[in-house]
Amino acid sequence: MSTPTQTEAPTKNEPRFARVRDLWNDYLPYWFMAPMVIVMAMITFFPGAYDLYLSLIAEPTLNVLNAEFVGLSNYETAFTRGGAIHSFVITIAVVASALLLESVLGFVLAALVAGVDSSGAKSFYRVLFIVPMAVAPVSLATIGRIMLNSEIGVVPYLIDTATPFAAPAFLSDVPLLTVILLDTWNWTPFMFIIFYAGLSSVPETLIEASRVDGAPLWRRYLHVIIPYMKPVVFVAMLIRMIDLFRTFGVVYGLTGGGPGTATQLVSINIYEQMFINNQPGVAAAMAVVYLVLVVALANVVIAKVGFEGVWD
Amino acid sequence: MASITLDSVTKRFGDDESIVAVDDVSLDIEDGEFVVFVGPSGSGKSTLMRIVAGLETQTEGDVHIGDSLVNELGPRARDIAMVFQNYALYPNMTVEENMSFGLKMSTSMSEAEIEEQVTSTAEMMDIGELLDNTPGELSGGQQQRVALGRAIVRDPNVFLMDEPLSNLDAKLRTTMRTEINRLQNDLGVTTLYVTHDQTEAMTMGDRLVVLDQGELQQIGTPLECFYRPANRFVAGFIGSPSMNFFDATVESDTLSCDGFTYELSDRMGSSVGDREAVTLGARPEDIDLTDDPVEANSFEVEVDVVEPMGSISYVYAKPVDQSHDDTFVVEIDGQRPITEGRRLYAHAPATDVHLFDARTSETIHQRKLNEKAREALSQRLQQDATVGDD
Amino acid sequence: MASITLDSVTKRFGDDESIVAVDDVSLDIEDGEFVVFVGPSGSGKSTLMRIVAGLETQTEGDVHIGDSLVNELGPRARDIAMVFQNYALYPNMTVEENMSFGLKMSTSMSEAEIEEQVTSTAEMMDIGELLDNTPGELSGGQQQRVALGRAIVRDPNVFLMDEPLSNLDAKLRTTMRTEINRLQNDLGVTTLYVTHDQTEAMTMGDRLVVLDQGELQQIGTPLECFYRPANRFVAGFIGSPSMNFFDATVESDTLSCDGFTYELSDRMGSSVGDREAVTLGARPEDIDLTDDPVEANSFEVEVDVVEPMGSISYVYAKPVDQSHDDTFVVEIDGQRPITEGRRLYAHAPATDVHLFDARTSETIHQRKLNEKAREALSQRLQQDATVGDD
Amino acid sequence: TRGGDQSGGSTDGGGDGSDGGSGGGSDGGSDDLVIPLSEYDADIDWEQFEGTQINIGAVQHPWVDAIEPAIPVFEELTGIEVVWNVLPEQQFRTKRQTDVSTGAGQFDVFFMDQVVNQFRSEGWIQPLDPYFEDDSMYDEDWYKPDDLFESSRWQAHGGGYSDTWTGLPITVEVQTQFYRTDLYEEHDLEVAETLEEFVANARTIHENEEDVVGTAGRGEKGYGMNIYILNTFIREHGAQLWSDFPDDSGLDTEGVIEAAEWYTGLLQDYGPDGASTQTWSDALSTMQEGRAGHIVSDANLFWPGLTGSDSSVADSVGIAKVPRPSDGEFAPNAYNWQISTSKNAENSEQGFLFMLWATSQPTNDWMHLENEAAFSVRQSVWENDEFRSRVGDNFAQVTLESLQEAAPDPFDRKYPEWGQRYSEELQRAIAGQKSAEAAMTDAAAIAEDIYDE
Amino acid sequence: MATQDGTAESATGSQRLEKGTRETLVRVARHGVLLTWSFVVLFPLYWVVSMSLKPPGQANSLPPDWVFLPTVYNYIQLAQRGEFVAAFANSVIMVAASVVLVLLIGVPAAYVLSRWDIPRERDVLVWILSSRMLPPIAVVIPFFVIFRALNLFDTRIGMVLMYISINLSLVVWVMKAFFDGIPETLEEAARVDGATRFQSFRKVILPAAKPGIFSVAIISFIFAWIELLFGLVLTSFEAVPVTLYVYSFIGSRSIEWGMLAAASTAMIVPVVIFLIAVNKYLAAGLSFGVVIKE
Ligand SMILES: Nc1ncnc2c1ncn2[C@@H]1O[C@H](COP(=O)(O)OP(=O)(O)OP(=O)(O)O)[C@@H](O)[C@H]1O
Ligand SMILES: Nc1ncnc2c1ncn2[C@@H]1O[C@H](COP(=O)(O)OP(=O)(O)OP(=O)(O)O)[C@@H](O)[C@H]1O
Ligand SMILES: [Mg+2]
Ligand SMILES: [Mg+2]
Repeated sequence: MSTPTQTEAPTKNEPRFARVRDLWNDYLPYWFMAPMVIVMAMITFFPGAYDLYLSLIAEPTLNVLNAEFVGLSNYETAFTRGGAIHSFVITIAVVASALLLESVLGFVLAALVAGVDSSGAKSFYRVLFIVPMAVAPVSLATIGRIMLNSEIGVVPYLIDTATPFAAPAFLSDVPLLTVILLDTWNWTPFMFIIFYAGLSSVPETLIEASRVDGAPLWRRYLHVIIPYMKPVVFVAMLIRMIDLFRTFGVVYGLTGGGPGTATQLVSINIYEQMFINNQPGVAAAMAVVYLVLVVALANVVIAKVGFEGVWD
Repeated sequence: MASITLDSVTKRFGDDESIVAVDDVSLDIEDGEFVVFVGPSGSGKSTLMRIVAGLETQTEGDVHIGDSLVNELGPRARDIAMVFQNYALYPNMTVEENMSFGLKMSTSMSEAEIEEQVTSTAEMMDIGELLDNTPGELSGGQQQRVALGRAIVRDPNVFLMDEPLSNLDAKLRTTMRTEINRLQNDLGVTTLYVTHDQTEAMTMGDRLVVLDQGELQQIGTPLECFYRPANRFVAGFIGSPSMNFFDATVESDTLSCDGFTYELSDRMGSSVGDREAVTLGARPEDIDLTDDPVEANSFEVEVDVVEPMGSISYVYAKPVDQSHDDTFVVEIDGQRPITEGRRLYAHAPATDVHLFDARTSETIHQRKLNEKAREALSQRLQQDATVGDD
Repeated sequence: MASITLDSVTKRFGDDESIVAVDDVSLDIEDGEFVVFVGPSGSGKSTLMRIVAGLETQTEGDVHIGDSLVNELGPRARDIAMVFQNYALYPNMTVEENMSFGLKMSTSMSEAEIEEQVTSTAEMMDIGELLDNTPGELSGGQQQRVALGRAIVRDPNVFLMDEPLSNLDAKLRTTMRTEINRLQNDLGVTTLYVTHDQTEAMTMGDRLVVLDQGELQQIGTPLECFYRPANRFVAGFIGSPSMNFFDATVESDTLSCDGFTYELSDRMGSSVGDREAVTLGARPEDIDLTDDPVEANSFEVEVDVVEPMGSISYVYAKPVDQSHDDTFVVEIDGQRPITEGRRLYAHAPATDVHLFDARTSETIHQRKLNEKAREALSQRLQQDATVGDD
Repeated sequence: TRGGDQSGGSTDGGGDGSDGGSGGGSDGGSDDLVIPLSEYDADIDWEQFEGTQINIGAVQHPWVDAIEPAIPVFEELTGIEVVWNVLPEQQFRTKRQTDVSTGAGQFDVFFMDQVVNQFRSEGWIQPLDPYFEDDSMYDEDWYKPDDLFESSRWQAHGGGYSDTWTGLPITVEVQTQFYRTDLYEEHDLEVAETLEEFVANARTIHENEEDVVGTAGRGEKGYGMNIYILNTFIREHGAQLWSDFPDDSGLDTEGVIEAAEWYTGLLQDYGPDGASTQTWSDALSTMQEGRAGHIVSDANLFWPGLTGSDSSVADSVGIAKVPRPSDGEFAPNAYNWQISTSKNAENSEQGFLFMLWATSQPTNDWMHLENEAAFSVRQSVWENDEFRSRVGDNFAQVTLESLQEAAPDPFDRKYPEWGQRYSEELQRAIAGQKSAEAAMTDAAAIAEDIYDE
Repeated sequence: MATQDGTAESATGSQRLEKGTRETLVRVARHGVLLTWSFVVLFPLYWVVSMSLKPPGQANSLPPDWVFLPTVYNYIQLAQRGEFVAAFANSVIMVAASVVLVLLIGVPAAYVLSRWDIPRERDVLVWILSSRMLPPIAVVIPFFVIFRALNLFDTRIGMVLMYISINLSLVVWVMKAFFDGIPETLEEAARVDGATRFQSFRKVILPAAKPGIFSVAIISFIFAWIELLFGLVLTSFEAVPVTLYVYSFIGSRSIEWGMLAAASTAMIVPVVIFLIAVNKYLAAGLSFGVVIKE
């Protein structure tokens, strides 16, 4: 588009507030960006800077002059006693597997729903499949716990009675898997709805071309439809990845990070450092490392996948 | 390679099947034939082609490709290649991948064989050096060639092409037209081709299939459709500018048109029979404009607009006695100076006009052809002229 | 209504401004004139039009509309209406809202006035009964009419139309072409029109602007560009099928082409001067095919392909002595029977050929016109023929 | 986060299902107060802060429900308006910590638990002794501090880590044993007094009853979770945490290891699948649903839940003292909630008056006699016949005897941190990921490492 | 898209099947999978709802009481808790306001990011996304500090701001992608028609982007609606969101299962209502590709 300084001044019917209106329109991108930038600045710089500051001092104080800077010792604590490495590994494992599972499941469901011919059934599935996202984390964790309870939970009961399998003790035997599955239940809807909409943007002729080319169904998706939807897949997965990284409430409510530290995600570790151990510096140090890591990861993903494969 | 037979194919759309896109069309296409579908927008050309491709399932009727009934088969099983109007290149694949995709999907050829075939086809299509580009980096003409190449490399039973050249500029279109013609001749693959373009319709096909509102109007060689139109619709649709039509009432031996009368020749008279109203049709190139009346059927006209086209000009004129404002078109030599507003005499020789039944629109009288043209035409006639040849 | 002046307008794209889309174009368009931009794909037609619209800002040069320099003004301030190639109808508005949007935005007319104007324009465009539909519910032709109606209803200073008819079928295109012509005549609004279509280019514009690779090739009436092309590019671009070109070396009074020689007439000889290499150009309709050699410049050819078009046929032939396979095109009467493979003699009269400098591609010799054509042409000539008229 | 709308002197009592206002207490009161103001006739200037307001940060706890109807009494008495912030424990902790660590001081009075010394050493908690010494605020004769359980007073002094009052205790709970009387009858079992007997009982039920496990108990980690149960058995095995503070955590001593082995073994053998992740609510629900024969040891405050309408075995639950090792001492674990005030609180004095009022004998009596409370920190209540007949003699007697023998855990300033890690280790042991011995040895190392800075 | 895999392909084996049979098979398989997932989705939801309708003591009984006499006791209780109803209303107001505002702030910015050449666009995009990267736990205390300093603590405005901060990055990213798919000629046409830049955005582009807007609206609504931590730390009386109230049924020595389930169910209701209301826009919503058929 042309430069934002090209004026809009009309030659006829000059209204009274023309000057104001011209200012508004001539600098429209600035006006449009400004509120977003202000809000963003507020919600990114301050907490980021605060955490960085906190991670470098011994005792939390808002008075910078009084602060006792201790270098990287909080970071050291985080990575030794704090078990940060373990948490990062666990987190990455959960993020990777849940992301994969939710993406695949979301996509398959979206593709299947898109192919439903009755519009009533389509609407039904569409609404239903989004609802799990709307269950409050506290309800999900608390009621989830009781439903998964080995002794009195309905899920193990159903598995034991209605299937040939024996239910595992979800929270103690397979805690990571349980966390991943619950997150999948909870957040596949997010992927579903975005993929669903994305699917409807694939030009019909492209699909027809691949049918004429003799591609079987799965190859059509793999080679034609998914590549075409790359931007959708990309944005959805990126956002979901970032959200997964900071997953907290449901997991904390479900397992508290246990048994032991089996499900101690970084966010849970940060919480415990902060609110149980009363080590805000260590918590902040972990948060800073975490932020750097995720920003770097996102940057790489956006640069490598986004700008080199999706948006050009 | 295969013949194609459509047997009473009907396709209806809509929840209540109220939109009839294709209406009881039967068609025999021989092995290796090049058939062009023409007709106005919405006449069902694309739908018919998509039914052949298996992308759409006919509501009624049968489709045979080669010896087999393919009603139940998906496109994958029909061994066809299709060129889409908007190319439908896979945007995320390189040209090479675009071209090899079909081979990978539908044959068990080895990588090396595929590569060889793609490369040689690409050379043939003159896109050899574009193999590593993606479609987005190509110009329209190049994309078009890739789309064609993608179809050709498959070496299928049937080519289907839906307005493959419509997005190209005139120059490129001429080049590609010749190229496709040459290719089809070389490969001998049965080809269905949809076009809006008169030149393509006239020059490319062995036969034309003229459709209107889903109904078959005429099947025949291009010249047949041009010189022996089955009805007023075909007469008007084939040829550019269109044939001029004049509604007339029959008064013994004379046609009384708005603005002039036209004396029927004996041959015409017998064609008219006892009809009371007919339509007189004369192509722009068959009407002469003279400074003085030359014949009984001359009538005075006023020139409305002159469109010079270079070697020819189109003159829009209307009979001075006409009660309304419609003009008819005459094609004249491009270097002949005629100014707007001038009065001249128009004359359409009795040998060159067509007559149509005013009610059914059927052709009741065809123009005469000179000996040599008849010879040439009959060489190309694959079925008998439908009506009233002399 | 307003005149438009472009003064050394250049537009470069790309981060490093490496893509020159428009290269130093100067142009004076008079008030009420209908100017058609033609040129191959990527030649900068759209870019130039968008610069006039204010949708793109030129890198260098000035644009005046009427008396005012509009470099700094946005499209809103320029009081123009534009028809986009892809219609760009507002998908969420009805036809009526689409048409009234511009009036609401740019005038202070009352609701009632707007409605009246929209209704009457819609009637004129024959879309009166579609006013409550949304664009998605319309066929291509109807959408096109709405797009045109949306421009017309505005009654702007300038119309800009970027290939407005390219998506229509041949019949509809003819109708709409006439309609636009009539409208522009009636309204007298300065109009810039981009097209790929030869017929549109020849018949619609008062003047043609021929562009190639961002550079202005020629400005002139359609006939001027046809009969007096400024260079080989224009000669080849205007006219369909293209002019045939034969590369030739000059040997005293003879042109030595591949496959035949051509004796220079005196007039041609003086045009050639002391050049060593020239290009001979002859339009398909200016070449005769005869059974026997008729003149010194006749040469034997073999017919390769015949494309019958109805009233005319195109014959692709090549000199029998030629060392390569390229053919040239000859236009013959549609009823003349010529079969493929036949040998004939071709002959391009010395009066009808063009000569181009082989190096610069400039026209060095224009064809002769007969008296009447010259008269007609000179009426329409608005500037002196550029080179070598007799 | 109960809003402040209970305040304002209305008499409808707030809370759910409370019929406060009944009973003789209201006879002499002015306009329908549940407790007559005359009960508060002490040498204290109740009205010195009239017109102010205090904000109480509280945990979702029966104490809140029990005292709410009486709040108008306090408001009438002092002219101080009371607003509440009631949250579940974990959420409350987050909020409390945010409040004190940023110096916001929103809460004038807040619930205090195992973090008392952590908070104290951060300087977030305000010692109450200056108020006790202020004559206008405190009247020892009227308050009768000696009526408070010894252990409660001790805990209010930071579990022995503080010379000053860190807050006033409001509730006390003690570990008791719950068992199914119907199953005991059916299998002809005696209530266990020793750990060995308990295991035998659990085994009998576990092996003979389909769908019923021998015992339910907490396995989930958390400094107030599984180790809260284990600590009883540790003490009963004669071990002591922090035998040498801060150098020897005592977690790897024989007694601790034996206790841990016994508890993990019990849960593994006769507990539910996945016992390592059971929380108190799982244990409670399992018992309520009749799917467990016992709870070996958990808060006596489960009693209402186990015998109330949510329980399908309400009529067949018995309560008894927690078992002890055959060669060990009976030494149950008591746990107090106290209320404290922070350094940054704006209305600490008003807060103190509130604490005093809330824990005073008249208020406490009313809560326990006229309302439905059963967690009195005042011994006199447990001996009160009216109270005993309301809550059941057995429950009261078991609780009283337990409380008299009870010792709370001393929560040192890094208790949350090492306690959390210690509980993680215990959880691992319960889950069978490592032996109890290894777990406790590791826990000891971690705990000592945490102090070794 | 709708028909893309509607017609079965010719696995050689199935070629011989009757067409009708094959279509039925495909349909059965499709609905089989969808119904299976529906069950997976529905069962926990059903369980929560049934829990809320069961009489006390039956909530967790096993084997489950599949048949029971439903009682609305819990809902009546819930409705009688003035605080719950007030917080519910409060949440609806705050979340709705935040959704409106986040769209007002985010959609225009996304438009600019899509249409103008922004210097260092990639960094800007990463920066925007970074607001989503820190766990709320790590930012809530700094926010608490600012909120107290700015007197935003325990105000609805403050909570609305927080909700905006949760969703802004999502809105910007998704809407940018969406605008990318809307042909630029549309607003060029509008500008040539005499619309100002703003008018062309407002009257032409926004309506065309409606599906995307509704889709991000519903997602934003959900994200804000289920938010807990900020509500917990940054409010105490005036601006308490309903999520906190769902917690209030978890006591320290008992959980009111029926009430918890009833409150959880009540919380799903507005989302479902919203979903049904915008359902028709979700069909094409978030479509990153071509929205307009040309
Ligand atoms: N999927 C569909 N649903 C409903 N109607 C359809 C569908 N496809 C085509 N039609 C209708 O069927 C008729 C024939 O359409 P078809 O596309 O075959 O025409 P066409 O001859 O190819 O036209 P064009 O020259 O414009 O491409 C039209 O009226 C069209 O509106
Ligand atoms: N926004 C742009 N950025 C970079 N290059 C551009 C841009 N717009 C146009 N160009 C380039 O400028 C040249 C002229 O483009 P333009 O669209 O004006 O051609 P055109 O004559 O209208 O072609 P067509 O007939 O295909 O519409 C082309 O090479 C094109 O690639
Ligand atoms: Mg079509
Ligand atoms: Mg263009």
